[in-house]
Amino acid sequence: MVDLSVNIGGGLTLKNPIMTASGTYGYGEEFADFIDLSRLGGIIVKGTTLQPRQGNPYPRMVETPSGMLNAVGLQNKGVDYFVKHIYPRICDIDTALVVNVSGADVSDYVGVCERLSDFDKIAAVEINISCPNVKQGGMSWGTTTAGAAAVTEACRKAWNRTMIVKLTPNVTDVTQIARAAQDAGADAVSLVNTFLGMAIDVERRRPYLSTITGGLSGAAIRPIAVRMVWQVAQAVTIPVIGLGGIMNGRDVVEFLLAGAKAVQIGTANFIDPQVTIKAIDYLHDYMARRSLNTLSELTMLS
Amino acid sequence: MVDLSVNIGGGLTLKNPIMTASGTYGYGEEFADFIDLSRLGGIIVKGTTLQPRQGNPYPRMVETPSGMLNAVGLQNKGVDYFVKHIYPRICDIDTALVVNVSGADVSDYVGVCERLSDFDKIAAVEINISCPNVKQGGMSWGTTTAGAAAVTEACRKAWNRTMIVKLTPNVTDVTQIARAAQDAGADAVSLVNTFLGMAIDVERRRPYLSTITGGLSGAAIRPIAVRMVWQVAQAVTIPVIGLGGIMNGRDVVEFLLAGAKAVQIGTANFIDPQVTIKAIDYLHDYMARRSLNTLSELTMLS
Amino acid sequence: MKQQMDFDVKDSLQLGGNYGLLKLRPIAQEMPLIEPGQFAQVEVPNCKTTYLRRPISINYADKHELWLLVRRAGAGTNALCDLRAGAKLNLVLPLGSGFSTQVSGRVLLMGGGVGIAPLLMLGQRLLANKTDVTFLLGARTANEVLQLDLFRQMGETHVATDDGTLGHHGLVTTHPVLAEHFDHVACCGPMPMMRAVTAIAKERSINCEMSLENTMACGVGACLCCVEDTSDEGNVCVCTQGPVFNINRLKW
Amino acid sequence: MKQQMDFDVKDSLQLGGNYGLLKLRPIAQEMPLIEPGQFAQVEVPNCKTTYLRRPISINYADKHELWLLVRRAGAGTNALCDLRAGAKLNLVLPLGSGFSTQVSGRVLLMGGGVGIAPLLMLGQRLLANKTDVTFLLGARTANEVLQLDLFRQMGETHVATDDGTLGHHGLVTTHPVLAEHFDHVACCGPMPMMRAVTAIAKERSINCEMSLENTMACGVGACLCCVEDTSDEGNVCVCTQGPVFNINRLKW
Repeated sequence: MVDLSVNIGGGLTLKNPIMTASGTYGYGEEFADFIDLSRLGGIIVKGTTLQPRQGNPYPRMVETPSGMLNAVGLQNKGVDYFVKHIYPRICDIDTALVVNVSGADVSDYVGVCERLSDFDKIAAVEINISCPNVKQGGMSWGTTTAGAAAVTEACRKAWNRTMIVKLTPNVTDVTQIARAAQDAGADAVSLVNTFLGMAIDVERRRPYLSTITGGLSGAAIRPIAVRMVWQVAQAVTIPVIGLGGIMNGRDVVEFLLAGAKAVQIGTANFIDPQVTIKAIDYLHDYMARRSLNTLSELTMLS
Repeated sequence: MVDLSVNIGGGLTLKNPIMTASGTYGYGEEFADFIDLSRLGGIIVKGTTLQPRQGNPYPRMVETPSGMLNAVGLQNKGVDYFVKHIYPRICDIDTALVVNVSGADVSDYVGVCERLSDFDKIAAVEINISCPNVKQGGMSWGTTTAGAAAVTEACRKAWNRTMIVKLTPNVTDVTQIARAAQDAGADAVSLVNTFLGMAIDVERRRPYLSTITGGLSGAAIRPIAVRMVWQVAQAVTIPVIGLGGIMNGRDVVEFLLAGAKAVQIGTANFIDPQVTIKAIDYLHDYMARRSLNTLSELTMLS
Repeated sequence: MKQQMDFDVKDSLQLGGNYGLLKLRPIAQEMPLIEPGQFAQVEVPNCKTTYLRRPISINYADKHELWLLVRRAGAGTNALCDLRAGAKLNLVLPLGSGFSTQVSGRVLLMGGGVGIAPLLMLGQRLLANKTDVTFLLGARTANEVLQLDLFRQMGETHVATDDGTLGHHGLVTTHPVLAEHFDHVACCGPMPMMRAVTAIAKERSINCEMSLENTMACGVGACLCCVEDTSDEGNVCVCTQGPVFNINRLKW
Repeated sequence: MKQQMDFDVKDSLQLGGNYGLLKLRPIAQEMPLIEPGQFAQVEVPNCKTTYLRRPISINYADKHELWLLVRRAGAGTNALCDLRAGAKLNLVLPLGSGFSTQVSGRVLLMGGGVGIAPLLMLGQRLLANKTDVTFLLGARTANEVLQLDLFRQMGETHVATDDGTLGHHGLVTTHPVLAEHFDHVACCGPMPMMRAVTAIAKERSINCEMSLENTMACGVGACLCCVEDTSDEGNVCVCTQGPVFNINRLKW
């Protein structure tokens, strides 16, 4: 009997550790034709801000070796539109609904959390202090312990359900930022968001992206993400949610062995819209073959 | 008439901007069967320390998506062996001979520089404050401005030819480290060294590397390396030498457009031992097709 | 309904030096209904340097087969063109919203280079809807005027080549037939051509639809990478609200 | 001299379910002289998930062709086994230092699984040097005893299979022929087998060489990734000082 359920903090239990990463899965609906969304451990909807945002100009994406750079810049219709028009459509999907929250200054983050708190079927918020594609806020909060603590502490007062803080890998020591988030009241941390990167079109002698730099995601970054998850899992006591370049079930197991309690699959959904379900099935078989009954038994051997 | 020569600081002019990266090209000799070494802009020999080092236990390498992790750990026979037995064999290759210098504490770095200074055909040293695979020293020097400045300043006193300082990308703001190296007397900075990463064998439930973590190199990291080179090129006045995931001539041009004066090709030599020559030819043709006569004309268009 | 499907490469033809035509047969699943102008996200199974799928316009589809007309534009599309009969190919389809198929008056379908791909299916559908169509096909040179025979079978077909080796000598947008009256134009081609056609259509207030090919990642409206700035809604996904847009939504 | 060479895949055979034999013909360059036990760094042209070359022991080589015997051990080797006649393959070769070919007394060549690959060439060379050889080949099961006919043609050949479907029932290291006297043993196979053989050889002070297959990146002694800890020099590159080592250098 394999039990894949896992508690990711703040009393939230997922039916399995596979979630979808914010900004790569829309609101879940976009993938309803391909998979049974209720099989997912959770869906983290795209970054939501207090006011509507048009995001950055096109072009926003360029393919790189085993990865891609994006510069979407948090395009979304704002939290009011979300709760009025999108939430009603997706709130009954039988999975943990998590809203990724972004903003320029602290009051923006708090405002979104307050607005969301009336809606019971939102299981958790993921506080995004790591978006590399906005001029104000975003990643700038996540690169210092003070910034991470300030946003986390303020959101904690405005949100009493599970609060995940999403960390940026673009730092010297991610464990310090993770500890700051934990000490400021985070129930869990998720990492890694994208790496700040750049690619240049040598024929046109111009950057590919309208914003010059963008966020690198995809299999390319997985070894760095696994290392950071492994470091943070030893540095904090709250659950760690791992992401960064997961392409299949094997990669999910790699992150769980590194110390993650749950994972998020992002870019891989673009390549295989059914990757999440295949990963859940792989994890179940992997556990069963080894007679592992719960995820707490899935640890490194020494 | 395309002139590919370039000055990389301290009065050192390379015949072209293509060098080989330390730790990936041995002492050059290993590739003599494949290419005419005298066509290279420069050869940066493997990390040399004051005392001989056995490096880390096997296994030291694992392949990752579009990249590889290594944990060699500066295995080398020490500077005395180098100057006695290796230098005489390679000192007459008609290319810029650069020795990569590593150590645990400052006196080690200084000692190596002093020992090398008697050997005229060493055109430059590359001070490695960014090796992720040694317990003492290495990267720990390159993650703080104070550490970078301390090593650079001390080596500057012991070495009066061109001194390149090799930077680690595992920092929040690489431009601060670059400025610290510049202010402490570096003639040039080279970046990026490898990213600290990790990979786990899910069948054996153990890390692949004996050291658990290792340095990630290869095409996977190129977008992050290009971004850092672009940032540093705007932050310092000394020449920037770009490296990280260069696989071909197109990638060389990408780094030069990002602001690098020269480049280093590393991991790609494992995949195509003739990649350096092909890249030099590509660069020459690229310039000729566009009627660019000197590298100073090879800039981004606006 | 969108789905992920495996296909056999039944036939692989090299066209005009720079193009490939892949004729695919579904292996297990039934072919979904496909609208003219829709596209597929095509996995590139045989290329080391690509990571994402490639969005390819659907050239032809019926219950039993599906055609992809591919231009060799880079490593990924080269690899697709190099696929041989017997290879397997995974597609996500059908994606996007296509061309209007209920149109009245005199209709011109205008394609440049590989942009003629969706017009084959569109022409067939319009004829089935008893709508007469005129085709105007442009290319750099004669042997790059793709599938000309198939278009001629469907109706009046005009050709323009940049080098004058076939039909009108010059850009397709300078072809004399454009001086005639049309009530509706459907167009797909290189950006300069589409912008020029948009200008002509706006000036003569002709109802006109363009098929865009913005750089895409997901193809299903999730990542928001392929956006086009529209006059009514601002940035919208080309992969879901497009690839076909009425020019009155475009800020060109 | 080491070189980078392009080859045509002349023939591609699937052996024993889990192995492939690629018969290659050089396209332009002349085949270099290859010593038994040397290897090639093989590019994997048709696999999206591999990045580095794969070091593959050379099974056979003459002026006109080169054989690679490949075990399906992962994505890269699977892709190599899946290559079909007509494909192109780029190799860097010859690499490493091989087995001793001037040996005297009674000689045993011992291989396990795909480890028999270099023993084919070694046997041929020893016979050419008028040295009689005995072969002992191990595998999990009968149809994985590779190239058995070719070995039998060269000399006395013993077989052991884990499941007893051919020859001695049990590990190759438990085969009765090992009780006989041998002056020299050349061995290649899985690590447990090589360690067991090393123990036997050391105990009976038989001169013995092992072919290692440490994980490699460059294959030319530049990156120092594939090191083996030796009793005389400490960490040395398996790709240059090996892959063949006399057991008196190994710390097993």
